[in-house]
Amino acid sequence: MAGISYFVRGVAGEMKKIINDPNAFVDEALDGILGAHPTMLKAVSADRRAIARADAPIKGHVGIVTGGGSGHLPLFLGYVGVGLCTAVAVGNVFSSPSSEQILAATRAAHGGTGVLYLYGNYGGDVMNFDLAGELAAGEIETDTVVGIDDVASAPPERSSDRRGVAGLFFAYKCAGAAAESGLPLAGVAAAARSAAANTRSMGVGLSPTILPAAGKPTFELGPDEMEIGIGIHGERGIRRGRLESADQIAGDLLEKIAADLRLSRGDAVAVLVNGLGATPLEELYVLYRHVRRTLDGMGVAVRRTYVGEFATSLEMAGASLSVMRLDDDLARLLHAPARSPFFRE
Amino acid sequence: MAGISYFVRGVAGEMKKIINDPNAFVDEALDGILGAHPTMLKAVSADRRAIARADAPIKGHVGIVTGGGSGHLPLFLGYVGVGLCTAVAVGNVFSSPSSEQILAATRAAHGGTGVLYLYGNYGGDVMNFDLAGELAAGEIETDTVVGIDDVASAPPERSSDRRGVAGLFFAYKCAGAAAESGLPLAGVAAAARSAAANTRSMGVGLSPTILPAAGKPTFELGPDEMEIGIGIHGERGIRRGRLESADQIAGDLLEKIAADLRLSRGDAVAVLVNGLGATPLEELYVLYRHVRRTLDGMGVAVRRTYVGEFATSLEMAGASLSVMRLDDDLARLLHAPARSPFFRE
Amino acid sequence: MTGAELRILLDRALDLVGKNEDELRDLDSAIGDGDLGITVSRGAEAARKSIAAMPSASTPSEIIRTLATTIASANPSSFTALVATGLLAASRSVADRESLTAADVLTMAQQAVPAIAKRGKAEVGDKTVLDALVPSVAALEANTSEGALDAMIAAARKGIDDTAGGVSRKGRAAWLGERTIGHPDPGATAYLRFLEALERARSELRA
Amino acid sequence: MTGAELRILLDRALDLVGKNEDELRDLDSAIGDGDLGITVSRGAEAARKSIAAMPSASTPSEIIRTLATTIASANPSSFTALVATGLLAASRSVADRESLTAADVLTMAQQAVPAIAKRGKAEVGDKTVLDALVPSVAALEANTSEGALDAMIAAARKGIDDTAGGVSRKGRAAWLGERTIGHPDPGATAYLRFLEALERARSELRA
Ligand SMILES: Nc1ncnc2c1ncn2[C@@H]1O[C@H](COP(=O)(O)OP(=O)(O)O)[C@@H](O)[C@H]1O
Ligand SMILES: Nc1ncnc2c1ncn2[C@@H]1O[C@H](COP(=O)(O)OP(=O)(O)O)[C@@H](O)[C@H]1O
Ligand SMILES: [Mg+2]
Ligand SMILES: [Mg+2]
Ligand SMILES: [Mg+2]
Ligand SMILES: [Mg+2]
Repeated sequence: MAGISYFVRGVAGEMKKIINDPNAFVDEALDGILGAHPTMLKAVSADRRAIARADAPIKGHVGIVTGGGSGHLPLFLGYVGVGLCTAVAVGNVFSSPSSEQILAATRAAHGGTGVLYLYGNYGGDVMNFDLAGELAAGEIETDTVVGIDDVASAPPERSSDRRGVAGLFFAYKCAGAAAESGLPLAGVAAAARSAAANTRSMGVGLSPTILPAAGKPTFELGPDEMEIGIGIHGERGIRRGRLESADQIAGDLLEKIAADLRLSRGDAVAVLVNGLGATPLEELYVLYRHVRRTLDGMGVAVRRTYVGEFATSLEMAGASLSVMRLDDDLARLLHAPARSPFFRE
Repeated sequence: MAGISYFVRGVAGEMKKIINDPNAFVDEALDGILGAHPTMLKAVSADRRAIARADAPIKGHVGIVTGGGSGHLPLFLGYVGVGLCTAVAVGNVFSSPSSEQILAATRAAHGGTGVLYLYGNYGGDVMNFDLAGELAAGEIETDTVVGIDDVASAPPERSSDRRGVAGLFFAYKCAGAAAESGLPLAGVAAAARSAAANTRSMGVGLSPTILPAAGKPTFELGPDEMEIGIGIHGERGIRRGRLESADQIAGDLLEKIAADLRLSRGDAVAVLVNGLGATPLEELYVLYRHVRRTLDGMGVAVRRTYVGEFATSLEMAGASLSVMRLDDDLARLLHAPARSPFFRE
Repeated sequence: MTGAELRILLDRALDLVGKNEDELRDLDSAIGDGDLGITVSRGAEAARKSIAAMPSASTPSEIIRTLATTIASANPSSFTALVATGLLAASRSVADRESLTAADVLTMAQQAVPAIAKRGKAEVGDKTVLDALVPSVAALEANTSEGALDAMIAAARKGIDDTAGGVSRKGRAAWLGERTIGHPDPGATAYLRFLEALERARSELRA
Repeated sequence: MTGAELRILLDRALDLVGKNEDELRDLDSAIGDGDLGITVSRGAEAARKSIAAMPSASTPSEIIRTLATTIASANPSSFTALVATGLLAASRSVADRESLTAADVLTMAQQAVPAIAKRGKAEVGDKTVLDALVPSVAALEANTSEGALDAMIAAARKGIDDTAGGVSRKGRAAWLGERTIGHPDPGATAYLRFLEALERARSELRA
């Protein structure tokens, strides 16, 4: 059975946004967030683009700084909190933050024992984080781990070129728990690295998204097409095909991920089914259902399940699957308490 | 400044769903949910359409049963948990559950001290809950409170005809806390009634939604139009107008709500900005920003803030605002702990 | 009419009424959510099965009760809650009867109507199933003899036609307000089709 | 060239380069996210302000450092990180100079190039700003006399033209793969426009 694509007269090709000045979109959203959660978050730069948990820096604890473009909530800002990241630098929609903003976040996160940079592998972000790290050098020790979970973005032999998508959540959760437990920078970085190394993701896009300031879609898709392996900015995936059924999509994504992770009978995993924006929660659970059945059939134990929006692409329709293979350490770190305005464990 | 409507070539009027057989959509989503959260939820009828928190019934505690059509997650099932509802009856998309399913939920929720029916004011739901209550009569004492928070759905003099929308969340939270504290049925019903009486909501729709089984949009909107006062099934609102800016929309919604609630300087409130499905979280915070500023200016204290998806309409684009006026009791109940797979306080 | 006779009649009438699925879907699509066709066809199908599975000694009251609960569950909706409510009231009113007389049928109808009106908090003129039901029961009151069913059908049809030009005031259709003008009420039509199915089933069985 | 002279030159060149906003937006729209026009125009505008606000005794190194940090912050992106990286390296290489000689300018360029390549992990041929930068600096090495800037411009333009037919291998454009064939690199074009702006500013100031 194929998936279903409906044609709607009267809504032809429109995408409507509830915004004011498109150029003020990010700053107004941040203003709303800071106003809504004053006990949990605070701005730590004059332009309010560097934001830290309210009690940062935590003396003696390693700081974790993340960042990236806007339009992906709860990524990245949503993972600043207790047991998660310490601070974030917020870029414009789908654009890197500046090295200055990252530096401000770094200073706010530094509790005396260094800072881990933990973010997704995108050119602009990498360059600006690297530059910030150089600017901080001497003052603050930094290390860097980038999320490279998107199996569709490069073949295994070039896995370090892969992009970071929703699976970054697992790295945040594990590194955040490690930092909260008081581990030194090397230990926090090792937790992040282990989480990242054991995580794979892949997504499918059903509709594009529009950048508020640019006003044009990030890509175009035929009326009954989907993009398999799409990135969270609408990056091209592995192939474009006819929209398939939920079970086929779930099966395709899991197959790629399981092969890349070399999942085998007896493994334990955490599963994250992530919505890219417009796709209803009900559909995410329909996907999860097939993923779960398939893993059960493979003899892979699902120890933790997350279903919802963890890394979005504005109003894009679609979903992604992330799987992290668990060892005892990762299982313990994943289970640790965490609390931000957007996530609670 | 007006809001922005973008025209996208190549996505003309399509709406794509990640599903299998449209007629199996609800049961497959439930299967996914039950599989994902076995420690928190359990099916309590053979058709698995009646679902209760895993530890139900709670001996000596009043049960709270809710229910309604599917397609609104986290409403209704998402509010079954500790400090929330005890059980739910799940209908087809946008359709009432049956009286049998409600009866099964009622029996599963009954801890010996009766059951409160708490749901939104929709004809089919009211008839089926009433019928279920009659079927349970003699066996289980029931009382009923319906959510009627949507100010756009009827004028103040016919407020009991109003529909229940996202503001139902406040009633769940307060009644759930009351039940968890061991209050008798009359006390739990009083908490629900007080929450409902002090809550008003209003929404704006930017795009329609498509029922998986029907395959046609619930309504049609022009390319730069919005429906002000829309219901969560796409019910017509107060007026249809040009898409406005976020600040204008927020101002309009708040004005109606504040007038109907007779909010005045010195009042304390909880605010909920709810996304209807496709609208990004960033946009919800842009709305919240203006609501918050306006309330601050009115001298109304915002004691609690909720921003996110609490009551959706599949993939509809749009948002709603709900405000509950707080007294000491409601503030305390709202603050109490709660835990479900979809909500944690 | 004995339980056995009632079962045969209902089985045939339910089979016939299910064939109106497309019409009812279209009527409900126009001013509702389009599910009434499925509600009626699935409900009828499920009811035939449940009734067939009942012990052969079941009383008319038991059969009608099974009809009620099965329809209520097959594809739940507003209409099924109303139908179940009416049928349960009807079933209760003849609980002690082994066999139904014409007077019993009238009693059943007279019990069902106010139960349905109360359940729906509706009145005649709200453009609901009541606008076919109420005049048809009035016709039955006036004439419990042979031609009663034809009179009921005529009255129901007239009730539907008379209200089609008005505004729906209850249920999902009420959300559309003025846009319902000119559309006949789907639930009332479903009731009319059931009366027609009964009439045809009766003729067939007699022949 | 003293700090005071450098400020005047940069002020005019930055003013001129900002006028390429539309062209750069279109180029970046074709194979990127379309923000390069704004990045360059806002960056240039902000840099003019910051430099104007500096003490009059500022050294060339300080001025170039301010240029770097201002551009990095005005509208952050990949390109600004690269530009800032190159300018910071250049600034450091002349930290002790009160005034710049032609040899100093060459040193600055020679320091900037590897810093940028390292930052971007890119090579010549990846169809990035390096494909204009590297040949233009080679032209400067070959000729630090009067006509150097013209030679740099010609080399940069040739580098862009020579790579337009290839595939973008770095940054956002690389996501589009084959679809980038035929499109000149936006960042390289921005660099070319800056060289042209410098050349025009210099002629104007001489006249
Ligand atoms: N409150 C009411 N009172 C009486 N009849 C009603 C009421 N609400 C709906 N109906 C009847 O039910 C029919 C619609 O049934 P159905 O399709 O099951 O509704 P829904 O799909 O909205 O639950 C209407 O045409 C009308 O005859
Ligand atoms: N890794 C890289 N190495 C060298 N140059 C790069 C790299 N990535 C991008 N660029 C240059 O930056 C230009 C795009 O700049 P910009 O629009 O700021 O990028 P983005 O919007 O993707 O952050 C490209 O045309 C290219 O010249
Ligand atoms: Mg950019
Ligand atoms: Mg229905
Ligand atoms: Mg219907
Ligand atoms: Mg760009």
